[in-house]
Amino acid sequence: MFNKDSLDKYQALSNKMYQIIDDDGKPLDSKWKPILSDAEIVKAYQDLLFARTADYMAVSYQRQGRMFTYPPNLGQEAIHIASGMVIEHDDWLVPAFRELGSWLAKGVSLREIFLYFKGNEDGSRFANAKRMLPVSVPIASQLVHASGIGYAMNYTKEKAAVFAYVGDGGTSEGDFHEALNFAAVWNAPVIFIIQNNQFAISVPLKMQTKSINLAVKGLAYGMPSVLVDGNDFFAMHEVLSYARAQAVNGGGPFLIEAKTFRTGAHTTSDDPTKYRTKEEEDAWKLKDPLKRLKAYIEHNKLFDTSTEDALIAGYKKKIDAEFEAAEQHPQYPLADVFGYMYAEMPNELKRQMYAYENYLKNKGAAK
Amino acid sequence: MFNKDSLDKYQALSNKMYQIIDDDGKPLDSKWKPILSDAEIVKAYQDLLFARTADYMAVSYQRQGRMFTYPPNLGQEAIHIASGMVIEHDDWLVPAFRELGSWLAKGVSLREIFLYFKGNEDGSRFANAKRMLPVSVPIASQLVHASGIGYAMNYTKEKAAVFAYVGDGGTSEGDFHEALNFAAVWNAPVIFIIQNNQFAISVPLKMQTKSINLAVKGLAYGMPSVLVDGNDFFAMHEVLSYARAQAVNGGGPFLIEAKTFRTGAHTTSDDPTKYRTKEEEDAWKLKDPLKRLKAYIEHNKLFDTSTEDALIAGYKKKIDAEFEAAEQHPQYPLADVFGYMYAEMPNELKRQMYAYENYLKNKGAAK
Amino acid sequence: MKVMNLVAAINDALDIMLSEDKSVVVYGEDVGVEGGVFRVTEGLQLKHGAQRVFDSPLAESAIAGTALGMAIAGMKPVIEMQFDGFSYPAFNQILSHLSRFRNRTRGKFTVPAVIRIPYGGGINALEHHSESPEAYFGHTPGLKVVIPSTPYDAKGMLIAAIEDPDPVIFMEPKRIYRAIKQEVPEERYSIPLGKAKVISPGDQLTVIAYGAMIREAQKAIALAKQQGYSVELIDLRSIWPIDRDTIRESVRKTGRVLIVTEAPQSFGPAAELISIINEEAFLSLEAPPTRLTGFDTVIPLPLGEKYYIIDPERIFFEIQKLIRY
Amino acid sequence: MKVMNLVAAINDALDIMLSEDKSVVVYGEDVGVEGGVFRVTEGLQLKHGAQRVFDSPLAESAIAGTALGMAIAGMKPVIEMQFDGFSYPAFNQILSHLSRFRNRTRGKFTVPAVIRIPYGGGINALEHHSESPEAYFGHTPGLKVVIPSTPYDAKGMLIAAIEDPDPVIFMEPKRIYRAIKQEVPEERYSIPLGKAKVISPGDQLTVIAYGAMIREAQKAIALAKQQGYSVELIDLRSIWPIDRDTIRESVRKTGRVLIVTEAPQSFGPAAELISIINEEAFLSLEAPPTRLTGFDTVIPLPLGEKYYIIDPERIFFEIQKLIRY
Ligand SMILES: Cc1ncc(C[n+]2csc(CCOP(=O)(O)OP(=O)(O)O)c2C)c(N)n1
Ligand SMILES: Cc1ncc(C[n+]2csc(CCOP(=O)(O)OP(=O)(O)O)c2C)c(N)n1
Ligand SMILES: [Mg+2]
Ligand SMILES: [Mg+2]
Repeated sequence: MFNKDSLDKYQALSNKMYQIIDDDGKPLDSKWKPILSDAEIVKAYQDLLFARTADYMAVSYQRQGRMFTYPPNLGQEAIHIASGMVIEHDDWLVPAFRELGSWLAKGVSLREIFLYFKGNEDGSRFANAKRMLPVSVPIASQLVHASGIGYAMNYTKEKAAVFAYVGDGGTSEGDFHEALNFAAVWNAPVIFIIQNNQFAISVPLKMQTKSINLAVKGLAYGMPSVLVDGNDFFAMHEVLSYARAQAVNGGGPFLIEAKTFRTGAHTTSDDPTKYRTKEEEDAWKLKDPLKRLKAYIEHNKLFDTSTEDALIAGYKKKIDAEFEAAEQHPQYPLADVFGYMYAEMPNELKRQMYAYENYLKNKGAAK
Repeated sequence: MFNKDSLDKYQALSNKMYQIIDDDGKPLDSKWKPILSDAEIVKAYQDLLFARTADYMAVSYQRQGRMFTYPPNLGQEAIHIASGMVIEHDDWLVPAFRELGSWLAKGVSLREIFLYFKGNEDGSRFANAKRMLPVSVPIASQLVHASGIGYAMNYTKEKAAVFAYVGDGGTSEGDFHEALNFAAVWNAPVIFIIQNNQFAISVPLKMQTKSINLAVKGLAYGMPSVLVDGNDFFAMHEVLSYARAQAVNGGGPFLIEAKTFRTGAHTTSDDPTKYRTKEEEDAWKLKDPLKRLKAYIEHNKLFDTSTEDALIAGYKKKIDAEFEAAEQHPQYPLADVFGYMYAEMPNELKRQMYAYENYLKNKGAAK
Repeated sequence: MKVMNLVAAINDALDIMLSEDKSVVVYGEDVGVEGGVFRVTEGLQLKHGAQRVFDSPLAESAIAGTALGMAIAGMKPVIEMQFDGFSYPAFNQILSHLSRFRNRTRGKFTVPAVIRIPYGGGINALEHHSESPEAYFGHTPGLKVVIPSTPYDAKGMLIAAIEDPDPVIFMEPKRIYRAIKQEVPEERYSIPLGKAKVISPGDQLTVIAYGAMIREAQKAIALAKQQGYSVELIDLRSIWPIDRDTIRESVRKTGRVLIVTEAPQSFGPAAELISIINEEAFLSLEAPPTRLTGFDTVIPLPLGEKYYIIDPERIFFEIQKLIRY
Repeated sequence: MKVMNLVAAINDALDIMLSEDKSVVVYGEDVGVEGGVFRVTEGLQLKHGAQRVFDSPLAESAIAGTALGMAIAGMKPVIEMQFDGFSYPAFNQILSHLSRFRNRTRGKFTVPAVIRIPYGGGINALEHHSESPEAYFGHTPGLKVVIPSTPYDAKGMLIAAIEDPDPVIFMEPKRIYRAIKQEVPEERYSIPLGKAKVISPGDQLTVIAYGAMIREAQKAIALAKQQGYSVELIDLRSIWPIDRDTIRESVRKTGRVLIVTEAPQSFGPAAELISIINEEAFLSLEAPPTRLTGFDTVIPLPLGEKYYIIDPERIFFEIQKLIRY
């Protein structure tokens, strides 16, 4: 189990990666015992399976032209499911845009997610997801928000943590630096999770930074940081659990580099064959997080995976239903363009809206 | 002498500070031999004395109301003189705003510096200073320029280095992060010099960052970095020499944290007693760079410092003459407001300038 | 009542809101121990504690971005950009997030933050310390942008800005920070944002200005009065939204208007006002709505500033030209 | 001659300048191996090498700031901001440095850099991918800001921008990247920056637009023609400086003008044009110069964009109203 000593053992400069199970789902350390119950592990597996199914279907909806650009999660789901299990109801989730499993765990509905990627802001209402921020499109800009929320949690003496996501490319932005520095100076309970999926669209990590890994960047802020196998559900779960526990107990911020691979395209409008090799992709397939967790579950007979197809069939129905609901969402009214800019609509906006309504009324007539 | 092994011995995480002489000018290591000739050391001392004298006088000109806001260099001059000796004619100097001695070494005239702080852009022409950039007011923003220049030096295969300055406070800005990352990824020959003078105006270092020192920030970019006694001329000179040599030989960027103290006020409009104690100031007085170099020179009888007053008297005449020249500078013509915005003045600017000239011609008449 | 200058009035407003509402915090560069480079926050840390009034690291993007984080978590941050020119590193956070979070989340998250920015020229400062960036903010949907020109307005408008449920850019004409003294009520009061104010009535011409230009315009109008001209002066006070009613009423009456702003001319604040006047009072115009603004140049260093900064004589010159048009 | 769309024409201009001048380099996010998310730089790295056409780390402030460094060191960087909304992190470098280095150093250091920015809405994109920030740049002294609307102009104006000794913001209407094909000379030619172009003459009303709005305006003018109206269309092409001569001449002739821009209304590009028209043609105006612009709101996500984006029918509606005024 990951503990204080592990921090030294895995200190970032050593470039050692924290890992529990190998590519075949076998614990590297035979004496290792999971901190999760069998039931919880099975749940994690099923959540991962669900998230992956939903992700697959999102891509196909997009292909059918029923949704706009969508960023696939394939290959990175262990990170999302692990953080989803660790994050508490009162904790904050500050997403980037590629953490589907974490959003679902926080209470976001697939209907909302689909609605958002169909191009409607209503998809960011997150009616049942407490303290879940909207997708952040400007890379790394969300991290400073996390630091500010962290300050607020300290200020109000709440025992709540902030989980903030960013990608490997995002570590190059100035806001990454400023956010981690502020969080450290403020001793804010923020867990920064770098999903190092090796690419920023087409740009490989080696063109993004010359540091030996991304976890070392925490040293610049005096922040504990660790490199973790992001495709290893157990490793991620242990480190996230440790990070949260110390954060809410006054330990301050924590940086996690989750090493993973974006198996799919950057978005549905991207073609990875332009910038990476089949070999690279195949090598990473062996580390697929679902495959590894599934193997662990089979070795330990926690769950009869042969029943899986029925399970997936059920998921698909559920997901389709959510998508249907998104497609049934009411038409986008003009009022929604103007209605949410301010608490109370200023006269200037009313004037502009009325002028447009007036045009709609008279355009036919005009001729 | 600082060499490759020193890099390991003084690796930033060890928090060891590279230092040659103690507070009384005695080498810590009796076997240490300067890489500079006696004459060069005396010259360095006199340059430091000159820079300090000029700095004192700048402050007094400002007090007399003959100059606007000015940022004193007192206490940080060893850094400037050392870099001034290491920087070559074809190297680039990218200043912040508190490196008077380095500017002078690069060929900037005091007349120009005074003119600039009297409020005239002509003071940034730097007629005889090759590859010397103007003062950069937006903190840390100059560092990305240095990285770009570094790329250009690699691109044109020039063996020239870029010396870029920033303060301790400046390390918190996003541009610090982006600049060092770009320089490292591009293997650009840039020597980043952090003048850690303990304060950013009134904000002490401990409120600026939680990192054990500022040199460790280099680890985030895989950049060699070292913590140096910035009040020790010899230490600064050795590290800067090493850094430049490796930079122009394909070694890439280098980060130096020069630990020093701003003995004077932040600027002539600042009152340090509001935010720091007499004890702190007194403690640092013992480490004054001039005092330490002077002691070394006296121990080694390199120069009869009793003749110093005459020397200073001469400096003062020279400095006053430069200031006079600045005061004799031609009036600021209207054309200078418009004339340097573009290579060729666009009609829109001509229109605005003519309109104003027309006003000047007719304002009396109008009544 | 107590005689205050702008600095004192702003300090008083912050003190009142800090005392009244525990969710209010004040931070930025040097605002704590130092009390701000202009002493606007002097004494506030001592009185309200370092958890509520504090120095941040030197990074404007994070100052603005963390304010958003605090705000959506229920706090009311009042942050300071030390100078106008140093608000630019925070642009992405202000434009992309503070101004948009309410709309993006359909009202789930709101950003009751205030960004204080000392702005404008005329203080013999270094470059980047004399900027007038209000048009950048005025062009950014989701913000309110206000500028007081008197201590009385400064106190009431800042309290209103802190009360406002949405982000407010509160720009302070640093040039007149200590130049204007006025009787200001000691109790708490607020002045609704978005309303211009007719400072002095007139019927031959309307001058619209704000911030430090008000004082210059008043001097010019005094000169005009000597010539027997009757000039109306409007203090815009709100850059976005703009109070069309007050402008319409005035220009329909006078038919002539001069707009005075420090900011560069092209795509500047005066252009928006001229457009509004065309929309609201075209048929009443007896002369082209005219703008007297900064040049499309960098504002010069102190020795060249005299050309750039608009003085009463220049305003008077334009008033004459317009009335004689 | 060769038939090209905007993407091909811009690619061709870059290719020509890279071939002609070794000091030219092209970099930004994904412009190298990938050839840009819009494929504008496709094939250039292969042809000119990774030292001259390359991917940078993901940081816009540094992309802009390093371009300044390269430029003052004698190079001619052509950088790309991947999308309009991602130029905001680079604002401080663009506003505080690229636009000012020549003036600050009295001409010692100059910044012959070009910043390419695909901009505008109508592509069903995520937030921050559909912005029209031209007014921010137009309000910034020291920049030139240009926007082509045809492949022919795109090639000639980009070559001129790269030749220009000062920083040029080159905005590309991404919505029509592939929508418009045109015969374009294969050889090198350049089109002087700062000049508007009369696309179609008319004498009852002037429409001023640029970028993707040109095509919409042309459709509207076709409708107007069916009603027997004679409308002149001006492609502004240069946001700063603005070609006052072409505008003056047209509006003095027509007396009526409609300005069509995508950007938010307040403090937007149309306001500057209306002010210029008041300055240049006040006495010829037969109707208030009118603006048809984006709203003062965030541009909506795809399902709401239809309200925000201006279509030919709406332009035609305003044309009718103005001519009947
Ligand atoms: C400030 C900013 N610049 C550029 C972009 C365009 N963009 C979208 S995703 C992306 C790459 C992000 O890479 P990374 O941070 O590694 O996250 P990943 O996509 O790999 O999950 C880029 C450049 C953006 N969204 N924001
Ligand atoms: C971007 C920016 N923000 C704020 C300021 C105002 N300011 C000028 S100097 C300074 C402190 C700089 O501290 P440091 O980097 O340590 O340099 P030092 O003054 O100590 O030499 C500040 C905040 C500025 N010039 N630029
Ligand atoms: Mg990535
Ligand atoms: Mg300092």
